[in-house]
Amino acid sequence: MSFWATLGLQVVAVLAVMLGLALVTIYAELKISAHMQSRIGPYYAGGRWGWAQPLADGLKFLQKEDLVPRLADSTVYRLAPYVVIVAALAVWVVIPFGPSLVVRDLDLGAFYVLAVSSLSTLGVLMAGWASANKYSLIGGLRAAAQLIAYELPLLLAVLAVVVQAGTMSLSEIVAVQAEPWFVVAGVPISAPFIVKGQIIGFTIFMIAAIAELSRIPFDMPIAESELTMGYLTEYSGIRFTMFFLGEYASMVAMSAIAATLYLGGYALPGVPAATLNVVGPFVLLGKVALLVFLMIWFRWTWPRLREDQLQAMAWRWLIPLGLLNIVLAGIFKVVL
Amino acid sequence: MAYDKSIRPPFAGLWKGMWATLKALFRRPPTVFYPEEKEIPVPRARGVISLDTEACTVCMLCARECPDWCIYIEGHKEEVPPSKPGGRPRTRAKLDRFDIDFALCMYCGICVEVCPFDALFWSPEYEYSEYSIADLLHPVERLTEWLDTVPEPPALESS
Amino acid sequence: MASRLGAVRWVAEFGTPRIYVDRDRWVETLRRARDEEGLRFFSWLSAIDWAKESAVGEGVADPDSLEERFEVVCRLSSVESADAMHFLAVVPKDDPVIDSIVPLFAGAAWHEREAHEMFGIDFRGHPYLAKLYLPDGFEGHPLRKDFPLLSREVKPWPGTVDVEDKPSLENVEAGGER
Amino acid sequence: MTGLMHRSEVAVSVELQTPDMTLNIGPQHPSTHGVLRLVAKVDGERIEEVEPVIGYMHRGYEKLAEVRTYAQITALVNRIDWVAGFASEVPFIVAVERLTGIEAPPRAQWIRLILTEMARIASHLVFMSSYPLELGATTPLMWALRERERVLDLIESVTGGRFHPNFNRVGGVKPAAGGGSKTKKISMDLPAGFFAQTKTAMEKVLHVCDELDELVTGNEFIKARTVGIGVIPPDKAIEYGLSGPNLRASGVDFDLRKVEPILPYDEVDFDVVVTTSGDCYDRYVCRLEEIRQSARIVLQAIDKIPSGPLQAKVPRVLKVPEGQVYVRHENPKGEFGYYIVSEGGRMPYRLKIRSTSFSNLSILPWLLEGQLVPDLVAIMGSLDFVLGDVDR
Repeated sequence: MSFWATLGLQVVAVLAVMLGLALVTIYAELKISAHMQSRIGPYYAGGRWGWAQPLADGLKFLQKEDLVPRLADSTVYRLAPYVVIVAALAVWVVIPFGPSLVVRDLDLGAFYVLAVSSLSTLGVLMAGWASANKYSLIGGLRAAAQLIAYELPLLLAVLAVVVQAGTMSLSEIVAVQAEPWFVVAGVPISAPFIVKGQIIGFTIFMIAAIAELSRIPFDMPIAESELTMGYLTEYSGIRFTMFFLGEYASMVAMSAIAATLYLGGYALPGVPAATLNVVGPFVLLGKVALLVFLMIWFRWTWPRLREDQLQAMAWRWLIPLGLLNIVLAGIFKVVL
Repeated sequence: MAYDKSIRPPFAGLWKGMWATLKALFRRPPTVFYPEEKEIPVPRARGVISLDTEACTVCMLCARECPDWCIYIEGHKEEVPPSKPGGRPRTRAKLDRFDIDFALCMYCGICVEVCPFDALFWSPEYEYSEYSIADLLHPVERLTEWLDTVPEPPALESS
Repeated sequence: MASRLGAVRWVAEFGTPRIYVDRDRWVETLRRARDEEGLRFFSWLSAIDWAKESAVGEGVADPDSLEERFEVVCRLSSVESADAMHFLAVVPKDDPVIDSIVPLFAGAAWHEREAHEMFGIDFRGHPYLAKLYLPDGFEGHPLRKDFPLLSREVKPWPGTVDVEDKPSLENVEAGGER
Repeated sequence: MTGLMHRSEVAVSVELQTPDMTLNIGPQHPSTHGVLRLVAKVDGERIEEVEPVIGYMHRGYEKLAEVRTYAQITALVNRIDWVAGFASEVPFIVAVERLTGIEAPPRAQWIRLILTEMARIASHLVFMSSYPLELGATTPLMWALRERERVLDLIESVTGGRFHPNFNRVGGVKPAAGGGSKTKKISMDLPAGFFAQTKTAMEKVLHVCDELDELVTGNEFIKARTVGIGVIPPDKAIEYGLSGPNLRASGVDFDLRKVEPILPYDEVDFDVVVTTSGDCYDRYVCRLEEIRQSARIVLQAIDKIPSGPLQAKVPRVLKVPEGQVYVRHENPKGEFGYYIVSEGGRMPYRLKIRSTSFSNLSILPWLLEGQLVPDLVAIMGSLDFVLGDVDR
């Protein structure tokens, strides 16, 4: 296969996976939230259980007029959703679904993931600024402040994993976790990093990831009861759909990163390495589903914090903890 | 009081809430699937006003007592031939128009209450929405249709 | 107690004294009621238009007893017991001015603004006597008795029928009530 | 603030001074509960001053009442605070009863008491649902409204209306379905099964209170957002005429049901809920506990309700004599009262409505000064106002 054909195939594959997963996540959120709230949720679209509701919503949004406020900075306003969705998309490039199922195995995978995932906040800031709406502006600035506050703990948490794994390539990080840890009765047992001392790191990563995804309890950039959806206020139609899809795609992507870094990625103790190219994607998706469920569960249980409380939490607690965690990771690397 | 603000284990409240929503996830929702199954309103429910034209004597009490003047009645007097030969011809009020503007109606029920001839009743029927506000002015034909849906009054709590 | 507060006259009706004071002594009386009688809770403030001509409603039983005047009513009550008093001050229609009690009760600010726009009474010393409910540019004072209630003027009385004449007040009364 | 700063910091802050922004919150905004508009001058997210603009829902009840008979006004007044429609009918009817010298028979009074407390539960459950929503928690909304539905169903089964019962009549409660010879026989007494259903509903209401305790009351994030936020000291609360749970949360033990009952509250056993700190959290807790107390009252009342007629003897044409009377009652939101000036005749000469939310909301400019925009939402929500009640 030629280079371009392969590339095209990969792009299509990533797009399909991302959009598919985003739609499934949206459906899961609709259904789970409904049942947590003594509701049924979508029921009619698509016949059984309303499975086609996200599609129907998407189609409905596509028919809507794509409005641009008169005073908006039109170019930036139009560009912003693409930035968000590209950021969510680009993460998938380095996520390994199996030993050889990875689009590009970058040596600096962990670094790349962090860099790209924070790009979406740039899109949010663009949207907030360009909308020419005060609520949007406040929302965009909150998102930017949040990014600065949470990029550091995120980085520190990932750094600890990198220290412990001794590599920045995500494929190799998974491979390290799949290595036998100790042998019980002749059976080699492997363990993901969350077991091998990274529980603090995992917690920090998840908190920071939720903050970066601006989901409850850290959804201040959107905050519908304060800012009437913040940076999304002026968006409609297809551009709103892109934000919406991007949000859920980022959620899945972040979960995939967390699963790869802390939960052993596509590897599962007990699953033979030879079958991982087939079973691996499902193992990874299972772990992603778990994390996504956790995020949905948080969202429909907890209220929103305040921006300054979030900042205080990041700077006072998460960053010192993250630093401590790196030290611990060094110790674990020597001991374990 | 039950609400102390003392220090508890860290984030106990957060986990408690998570447990509560998790329990709710597996509970049966009380949803009624509206167009397919319908809730039966209580017999006293003030859904819509129905009219018994036979009983109405065009006395105008309801129209006058209505707080927002949403009942429009027109009528005329009619000579009724004597019931038996040689009797006196009687005059009777005949109803020409009885419209209720349900866009204005505030469902207070005063018209039903003041009607001295049992011509107005509450029906719990509620599915009479219209696309245009003007269509909510329901004429006498529609008001009489609802007469069949007037339920039996409920039994009373023995006191 | 009423004389202690400087009442012109007072009436006790349904357990609550109504104390009429001179409008020059309005603020002073309320202050003394608050400080000396323990009526610390500001309940409400409004006004009554005792105009003869009434564009709406039934008018009053004895029109000759009325003058061209407003009465500003304020109710203070206690937060320890059921004690309460109504304070009334007469404000003539041609000079509708009375002192503001906002310095005494901060909560009176909105009530005075409401009375200002609804009756056209000026509250001297009010920090911000702007319209509260009505839109900018609204003319007239809706709760004055000479202000017509448009919805009732525009819409014809639906009780007309050729069976009988348009009902007068009397025949509505005769059959109207249970 | 400046006093604590180092000199160099002051210099920086002066240099970086940014122009204030005017933020228009409302009239269409998710957390203004309808059409309230707040013109806030903000410096970043810090509010410097705020001016509430009300009147978008002003329906002019006081003027409308001047051209309506007392029976017609009863249908109007339950629309003032529609969240607790029944509770706003009672003081009006009692005021007319005082003027005419008619007293409602005991059974009618107890029915009024039961339905008033149910209205209180319904109203507080709306607060329980909307307040966490303003703080970002969506699930309590559905849970609280789920149980509120039962209470509304009960009110409907008795009165025929869920929100606007129009069930009180001068001298009692609506005795019969209509005025005709046939409908006169249809008594509007409590329908069969009402007591049993009430028991179940109250159990469910108490259960949802416990659920809300689990989900909301103990939640650290809720506490972080509400404890110490929007503190109203008792003297300020009194000065602004705050009443109801807003006043009691500030530590003022004042409940009209105890002080000046117009319904047989002295025959039931209940506690007045008073909390001390006057912050948003206490206002929340106060209301939650009041739901429990109301459920307690209802459960006692269905055991104690006497039998008898629903309405006292009332003349066919009700002539209200001259007089001025003010009757107030503990509405779910606080002191709710009607000042009726009667000059005789079938209509009041003047009706002044002392609506609770109007006074409760007037403290907002004082309370919001110097707060953050997210706290604005938390504070505004904690005052539990209904715009229909503010604007009348």
